[in-house]
Amino acid sequence: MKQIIFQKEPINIENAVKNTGTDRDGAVVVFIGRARNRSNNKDVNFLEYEIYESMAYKEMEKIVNYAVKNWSLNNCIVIHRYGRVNINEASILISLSSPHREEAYKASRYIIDTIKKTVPIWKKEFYSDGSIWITDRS
Amino acid sequence: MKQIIFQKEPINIENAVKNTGTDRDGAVVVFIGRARNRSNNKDVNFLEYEIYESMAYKEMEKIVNYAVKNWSLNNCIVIHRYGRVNINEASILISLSSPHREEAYKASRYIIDTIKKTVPIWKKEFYSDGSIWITDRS
Amino acid sequence: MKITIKTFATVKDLLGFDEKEITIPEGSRVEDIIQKIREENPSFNEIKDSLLIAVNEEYCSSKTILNKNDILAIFPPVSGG
Amino acid sequence: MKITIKTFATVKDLLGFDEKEITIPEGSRVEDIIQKIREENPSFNEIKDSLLIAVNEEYCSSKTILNKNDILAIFPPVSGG
Repeated sequence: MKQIIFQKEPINIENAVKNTGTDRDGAVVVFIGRARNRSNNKDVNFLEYEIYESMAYKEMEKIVNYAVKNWSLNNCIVIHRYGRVNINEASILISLSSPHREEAYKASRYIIDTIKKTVPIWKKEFYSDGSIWITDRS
Repeated sequence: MKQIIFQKEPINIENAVKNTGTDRDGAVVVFIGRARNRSNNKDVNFLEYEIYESMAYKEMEKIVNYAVKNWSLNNCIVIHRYGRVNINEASILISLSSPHREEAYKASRYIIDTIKKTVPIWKKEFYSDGSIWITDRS
Repeated sequence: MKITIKTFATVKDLLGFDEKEITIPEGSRVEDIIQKIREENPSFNEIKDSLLIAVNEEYCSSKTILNKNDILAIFPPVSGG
Repeated sequence: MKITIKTFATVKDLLGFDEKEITIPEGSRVEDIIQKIREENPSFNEIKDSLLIAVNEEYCSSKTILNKNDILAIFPPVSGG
């Protein structure tokens, strides 16, 4: 089962995790990217994500398809938010399962690292004194 | 926040994940080890874990303390079950958070790999025609 | 022939539009359009980051030749996740 | 002097007890006790895996000298997770 979702609403983490893992799977790895309150040595008030959705979907599909095939994933759910994301909220969730943990970790890491390189989504950090588009890949 | 729990009861995954991540954390990584239905080319009916609990706690503490310090974890929850674990149930959950994902992934991987080497817990697989103690580390 | 330009993030902020139809000569390459935009929008040169280009939702190089009705997207390095 | 032996998994199955108090000479090393167990329980040699040893809940080598009231745990390689 593969699922790619872009949404404005907060991510239902419990639901996604609950739906990951088949009876052939020994390992589930979940990555949650969260909006944190410090960045570039400043207090961050909230984030905003802009997305080129139709293209983002295509790029995400390439990433997920590669990971599913390469690391024998039985489930792979990726949810990315756009619009405003508050501190402590998840901006992205990757929940996947595989028979063995080696594959699950590798796939999870590959997916998040590649999303940050190729999927057309941009983050803007809002501080008390302004905002800035983030263009590094940290 | 560090938490090490050994329990007979099924793991409340949602609860553990919900309690992971502070407002300084950009990354949560969750590893869930699950009982799968195939092993050693046989159908597995269920698992049983035996634990040397007092010593397991000490060994687990060493692992968690090292990970928390080495990879700047703000939260680290490890829950391991003992007794009977049915197929599709989680035998272990590691839920942790860190400001950056690099650290979170490394810590998660270190914890599960080291648990499988040093924490005195043993897995027995039950098949339709008998059972066997597992002594490899796959 | 007509193509559509889409912009995102810093590029959108500097150019002041997120989507625009323009008419270009047949055989134009992506780099020709970028060059034209630079001339018409001096502020565009403020962008220090290397730009990314997609035509019809696929990444491509600045040498790509554009066709009628293409959607040319111009944006800074992505930063999702 | 008295010590307690604890066993787990395959070791427990073969020896048939999970905890037992035994009396040993002062100055005994872990390897001496293991040797004695092997003599008294020929089936013990069926265990192909290398054994792990803990004294008072800390891993130690077979050369460790035991003290009064020590808890000596003998078990196969662990397989949790």
